[in-house]
Amino acid sequence: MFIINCPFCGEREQSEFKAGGEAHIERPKQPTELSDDEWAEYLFMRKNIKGIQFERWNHIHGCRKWFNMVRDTSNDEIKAIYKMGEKPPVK
Amino acid sequence: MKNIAVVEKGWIGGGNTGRNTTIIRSNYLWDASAGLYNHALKIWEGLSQELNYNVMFSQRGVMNLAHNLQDVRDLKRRTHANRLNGIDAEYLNTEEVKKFCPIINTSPDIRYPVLGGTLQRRAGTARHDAVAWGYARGADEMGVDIIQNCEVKAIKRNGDSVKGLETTKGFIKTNKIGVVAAGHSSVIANMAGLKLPLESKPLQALVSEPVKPIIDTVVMSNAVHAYVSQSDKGELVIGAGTDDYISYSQKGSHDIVEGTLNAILELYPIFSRMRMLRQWGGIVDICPDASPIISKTSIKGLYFNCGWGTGGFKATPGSGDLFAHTIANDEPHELNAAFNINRFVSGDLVDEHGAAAVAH
Amino acid sequence: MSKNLRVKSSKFIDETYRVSFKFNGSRYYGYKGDTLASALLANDIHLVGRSFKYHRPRGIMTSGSEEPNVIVQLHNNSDRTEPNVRATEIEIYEGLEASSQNCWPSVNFDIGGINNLLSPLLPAGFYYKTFMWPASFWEKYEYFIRKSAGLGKSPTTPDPDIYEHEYIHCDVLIVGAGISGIIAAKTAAKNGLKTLLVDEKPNLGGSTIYQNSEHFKINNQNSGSWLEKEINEIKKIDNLDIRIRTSVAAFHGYNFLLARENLTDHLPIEQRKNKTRQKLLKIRAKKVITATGSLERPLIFDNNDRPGILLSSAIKRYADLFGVACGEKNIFLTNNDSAYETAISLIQKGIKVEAIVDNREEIESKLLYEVEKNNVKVFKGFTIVNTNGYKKINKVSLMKLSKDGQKVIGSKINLSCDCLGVSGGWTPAVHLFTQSGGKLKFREEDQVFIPNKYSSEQISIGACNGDLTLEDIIENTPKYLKEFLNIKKTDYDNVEVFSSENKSKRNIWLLPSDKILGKTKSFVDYQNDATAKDIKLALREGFRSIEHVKRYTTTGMGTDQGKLGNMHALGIISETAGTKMGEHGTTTFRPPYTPLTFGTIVGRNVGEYFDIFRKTPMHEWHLKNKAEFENVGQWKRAWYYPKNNENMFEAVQRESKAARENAGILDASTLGKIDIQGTDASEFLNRVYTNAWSKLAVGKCRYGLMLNEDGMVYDDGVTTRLGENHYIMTTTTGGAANVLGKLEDYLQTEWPELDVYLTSVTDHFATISVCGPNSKKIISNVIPDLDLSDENFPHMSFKNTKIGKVNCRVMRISFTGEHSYEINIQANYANSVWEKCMEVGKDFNITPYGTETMHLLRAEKGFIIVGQDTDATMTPIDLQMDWIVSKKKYDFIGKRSLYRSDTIKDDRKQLVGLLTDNPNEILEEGAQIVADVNKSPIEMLGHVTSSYYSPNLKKSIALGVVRGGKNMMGKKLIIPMENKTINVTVADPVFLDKENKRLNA
Amino acid sequence: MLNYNQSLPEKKLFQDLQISEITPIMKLIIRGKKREFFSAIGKSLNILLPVESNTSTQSQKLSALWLSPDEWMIFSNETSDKNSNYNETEELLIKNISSLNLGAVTDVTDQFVMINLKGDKAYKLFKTGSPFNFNAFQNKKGAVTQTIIAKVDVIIHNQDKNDVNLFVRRSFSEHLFSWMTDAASRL
Repeated sequence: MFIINCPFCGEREQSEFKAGGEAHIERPKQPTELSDDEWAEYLFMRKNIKGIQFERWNHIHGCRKWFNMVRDTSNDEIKAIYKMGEKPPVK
Repeated sequence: MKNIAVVEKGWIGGGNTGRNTTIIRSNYLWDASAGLYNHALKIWEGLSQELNYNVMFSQRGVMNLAHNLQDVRDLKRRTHANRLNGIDAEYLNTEEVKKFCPIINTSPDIRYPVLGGTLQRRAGTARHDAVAWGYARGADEMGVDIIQNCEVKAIKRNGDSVKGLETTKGFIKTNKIGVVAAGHSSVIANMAGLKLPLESKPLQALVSEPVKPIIDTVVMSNAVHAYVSQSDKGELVIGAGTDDYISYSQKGSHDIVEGTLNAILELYPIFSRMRMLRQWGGIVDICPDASPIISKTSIKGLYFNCGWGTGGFKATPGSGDLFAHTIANDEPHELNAAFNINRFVSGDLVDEHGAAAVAH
Repeated sequence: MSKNLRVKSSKFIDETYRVSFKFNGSRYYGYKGDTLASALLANDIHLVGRSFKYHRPRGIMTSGSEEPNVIVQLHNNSDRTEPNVRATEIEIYEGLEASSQNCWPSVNFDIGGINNLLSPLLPAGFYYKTFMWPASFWEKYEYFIRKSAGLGKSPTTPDPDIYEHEYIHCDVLIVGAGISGIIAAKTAAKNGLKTLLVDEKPNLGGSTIYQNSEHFKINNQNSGSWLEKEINEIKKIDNLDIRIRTSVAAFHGYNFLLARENLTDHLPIEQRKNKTRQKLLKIRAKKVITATGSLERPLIFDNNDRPGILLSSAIKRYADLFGVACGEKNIFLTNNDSAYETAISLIQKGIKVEAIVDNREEIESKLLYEVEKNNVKVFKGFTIVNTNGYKKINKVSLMKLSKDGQKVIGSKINLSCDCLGVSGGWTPAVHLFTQSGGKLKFREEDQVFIPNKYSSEQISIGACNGDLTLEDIIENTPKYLKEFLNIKKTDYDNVEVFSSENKSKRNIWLLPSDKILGKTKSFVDYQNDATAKDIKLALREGFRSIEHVKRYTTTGMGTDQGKLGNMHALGIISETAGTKMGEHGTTTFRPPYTPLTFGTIVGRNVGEYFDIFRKTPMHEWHLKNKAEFENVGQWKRAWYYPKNNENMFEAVQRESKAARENAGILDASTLGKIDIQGTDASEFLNRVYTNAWSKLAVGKCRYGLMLNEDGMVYDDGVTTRLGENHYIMTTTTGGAANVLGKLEDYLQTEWPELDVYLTSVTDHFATISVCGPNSKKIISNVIPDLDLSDENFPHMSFKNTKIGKVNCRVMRISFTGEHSYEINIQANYANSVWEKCMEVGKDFNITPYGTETMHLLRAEKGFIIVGQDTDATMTPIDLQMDWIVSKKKYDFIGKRSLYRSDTIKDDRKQLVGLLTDNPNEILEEGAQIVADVNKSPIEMLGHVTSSYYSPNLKKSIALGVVRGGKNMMGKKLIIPMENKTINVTVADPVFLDKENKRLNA
Repeated sequence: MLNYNQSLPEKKLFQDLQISEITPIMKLIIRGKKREFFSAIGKSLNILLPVESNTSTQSQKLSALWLSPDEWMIFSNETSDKNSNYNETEELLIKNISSLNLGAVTDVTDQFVMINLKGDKAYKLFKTGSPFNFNAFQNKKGAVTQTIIAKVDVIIHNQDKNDVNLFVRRSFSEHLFSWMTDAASRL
């Protein structure tokens, strides 16, 4: 059970949050112009990284805001948290 | 095929094999899944004799419970489909559920009363360690090299074909690599520059202290989320759903364990004074449609058998058999043709969400 | 009958408070403060249980949670029964009834003991090699294996007790209130930190608190008295929370720990009523200090499991803390100084110590002199090779150890005794540390694993950190604390210690015997009957990893989780394989540290609190009017309202007819409602729904279909344009939270440029839906000011209005195909409006209907229910709802997926109507649909999603999905049931009023 | 005339703890990001919206709770007339906020049930079901948090010492109330 430092509400228990998978997978601006392969890449294909991963979380039982997290998925250590639209901290 | 090596980072059976709740069933909804899992079930039925190793396959039946009207519809739909696919399946009303497993609380006054259920009598459990050891012994006798404590570091390619594996114990030259790395499938895929439609998440299970026989079947519930059986040692073996975040740490959050036992006590209030003896986690690789991948890839000679999510153990003999076929012939067997990676591009998914007891 | 072995008064026992209890049906007495084990020992009872596999007689071996043998069933056949309770942990109370487990007919004569004689036939892993032939017989074998499995018996009635949770956030958590824990607690708390100190025992002070020997002194007082003063001091500190009888079960990441606080298990049963039995403490600590001490090791030799063989430290604890002698003729087997401490303590109390058998050849210790002074024979360089006595030990045989310790030499010496204390040195209790993800290192000199790398803000101190002597604890603990808590000094920086103990130790994992290994029973795991022989067998069979050996032999898999034997298993493996300790891995200690009651984990979330139940404002009315309820998500929805013993079918037929012929009223309050505001609200809806929204006029309503990005139908509902930049969206009941979450996700992450705000108003408004030919008359009576003419208030529009002085909204929308109104009113007035409708409606035959009738009515009209007529594989095209998919819009969620090679196929499953040849035959929802029953394998084309008998059409109707169904209109298909086949015809899914005449009637 | 039915029919008294629904209390959710939005609120309501997270502000008539960087709950300090749901504040804000496209204003008077807890055991009660760390919160007058109790979403407002407001969605309120009073009976 993590402690997550919501960029808006501060440190809260993991129970208040929901994970949203890999971050920085931008929805294509022109989906109709993509091939089936390219669309599948966006829809389903994931890096699913073991190690430093950039991912999305939602403070669903708090301020309802989405934010990004850098987490080492091999040991669950949270390395950084930053708001949507902010640049990820350099690796 | 000859000259086969199995490379394992840890020890055999130490991954999800040794961590799962050992449920075996084949009552899946879609034709493709039914074919796959029933193929496995048929092999299970003679596996101890085939391996000359008692895998303790115990056909004590698996019951799935319905707790709301949509559950009833879904389970009936599945029962009809199973029957037409030649898979034994019975729909039980509440009284029949109670009769088959008397310790379930079937009172109409509980929060989510049991409205019915399905039963597959040929389903059951097996001893997970014995399966791994029995297969290992069999493979060893046939000349397969089983190399433990040997971690794969890189997949070497020659253009679009594989040419070998770099491991902690040295280089292994080969033109065919079958990856069966469960939760770590994506890690291996990334070595070859592939992305898979997988997310690896923690799945937890627990056992109680051993007690004298109290439940002689396997009961799964989707809406009241938990499943339970009793091992030959007397432990209640309990499992439930995954966490929602990606993790390779083999731990999960306590909320999941608590929620699981919460469901257990709703259905079996008599277990309140039982005690949890041991709890552990594994890493499961989940596909968006809750069905596995047994498939060639865009790289020649590289094959993946993955995406089994929370339910790979039940398919073990079948998935191995079909994967071997796929590798040997460089073409899928008709039973695993539907489980190719390309389905995520074309959209022909095998969506088993409704049919698995675990909401992925 | 039995002897009284209470030899000395103890201040920890209240001898003025006698407690009677029953063990195996006989009545015994003990005192308040006794554990069941100490009380049994005081009554000279050692034989308490039988082992798991061989049913060997087993006695009390330890004095704590590491006990492998004496696990009992409490209160057999009562609702408070509990299996596998360690007699060493349970405190006795008036009325306690305990009985031995895993034996029949009794612990003294156990039929299963025959397994002991058969044991050469039952080696480790024997199950895997036998019972396979003939194949069909496994079931029968298994039946017998299962019967002999298990230890205690599961309760068979619900638990009468109450459990609770408590969340605790503290600066410092200290686990273990032994001497180092007390030092840590005082240091942390006095430095202003919010501190929590927990200990599993009923009293503080660990094993030091009863230490009153001249050989161990702190500041020139005996260490027990010194510690007692410290304890009295810390009890006065405000910011220090002390919880006794509290055992930490799990140490998770981010310093999240779970502990069980036992509140009533020590009380007489009649005092437990309405009290919380156990609390699960969910502790989040900024810093954790683990001070869990160490566990004494047994020694592994032939027949080392007889009743009367105890850990030396347990004998000391029983004598010093409980005033109980474990035997009258004691012998010790040791490889270190600890047994001497026990011997001295016994001698002081006048208990006879016959001999000490010491593995060590050369011993330099003041304690040795003290013992020898008291005429105790010390056998140096000896070991025990065998023991005798079936139900209790009566003899030991010793032999001299060879120089290298690998053999025994010389002749055998036999000594009689009634108690054997063993000490194999100490194992730091690193369980919690490793659970937390810490990495261990191996200390060669005394063969222990100690903490090396921490995974969070924590330290281990005292014995669990490898400081196994008093001097080391006093010297190192303050040092560690200062660094960890970042403080300059502690109260313990200048404490003086005096100790007579010598640290020397001669560690032999498996003591040699004069017999070959195959002939010995040297137990490594007492509960599971795993012997040294089994471990070696596993190695011979090729198992190398400790985890393999463990699983193959079941070593460490018992209810004690190998607290005593795991180290020896590792030691024997490395000795046999000739490798270094730790090379085969250390076994993982998994939570919980000691077994944790399910009830405690679940807390109060049982029964009515199992899950949230959500109620609409009219819930009481439904109850009063005898509604049956359906669970929809967490909501309780009125399902149907049976009248005069109607069954569901009859009630639904009546309700359905009434709604079409007169008027029906439905509580639709559970539908999700999202208030959408902002200048980009229309654009937002364009992107989330498949159809177009910009041109919807203010005051109008429109049905929308929402897809997942994979193109499959996700949710639906009517959205109303309240103002230029203001909409209210309706979602399905079950989907409400997810839809809002999904929309927020898109707004915040994909389209932050849109000026749109979403606010849930699901609970603010209750929704009352009145439909049927009389609905207009009813509404005009309830809201007389509202102009209900079609010109002013056409279908798919809304009006702001008032009922009395209360503002509300009325939508003219319909899910039944009837002329229909939905009143959205603030929840607190809703019941009153509902009652008003009922009252006014009386003259117009208004009938309340539930969800079942709603489903029937909409099916007559061919309206889908997301989740019933769709699963996650249906596109709007599959539903034959092409009309709702805008061709003009550039994009919307899921649009691209509709054009994938498989989703554009013509022969996908498509929604159709189905009519049975026999109009009275009602199809089963979920039944499969085929074209040809003779085909093998049979090809399933689809399934029935919704099916009803329509009282309005006077025939059965069904919706289903059929492969290529779009082009099958009028085609005959077959529904193969288990015992018959039903013929159906594919039909238009709209069965009633395709022209929508009723809507405007 | 319509009858008014509050969600929780009774108040419960325990030793050192009283739990009761306060009603009718006007409540609004207001949303906005623009600078003009803040000044318009200030001008219209004579209250400064709290911009610091987990805090609240108060005027004589109204309290404003921070919920997120662009979301606040405003509630009246006094109960209103049960016979009418006319909402003067909402009307004012629609005029000065929504119709000028500065932000959103939504009436949530009956969306949330306001439960007041008086007595020093309130936090002890919360700790049996909420993972939130109340250590600093309970000493900070005006503190606000959104969290979960007994798996139910709640907004908690430290109004004063031993005086706490809890807001819960109406459909959940009976369940939570029952759960809380059960716990309180054994505190």
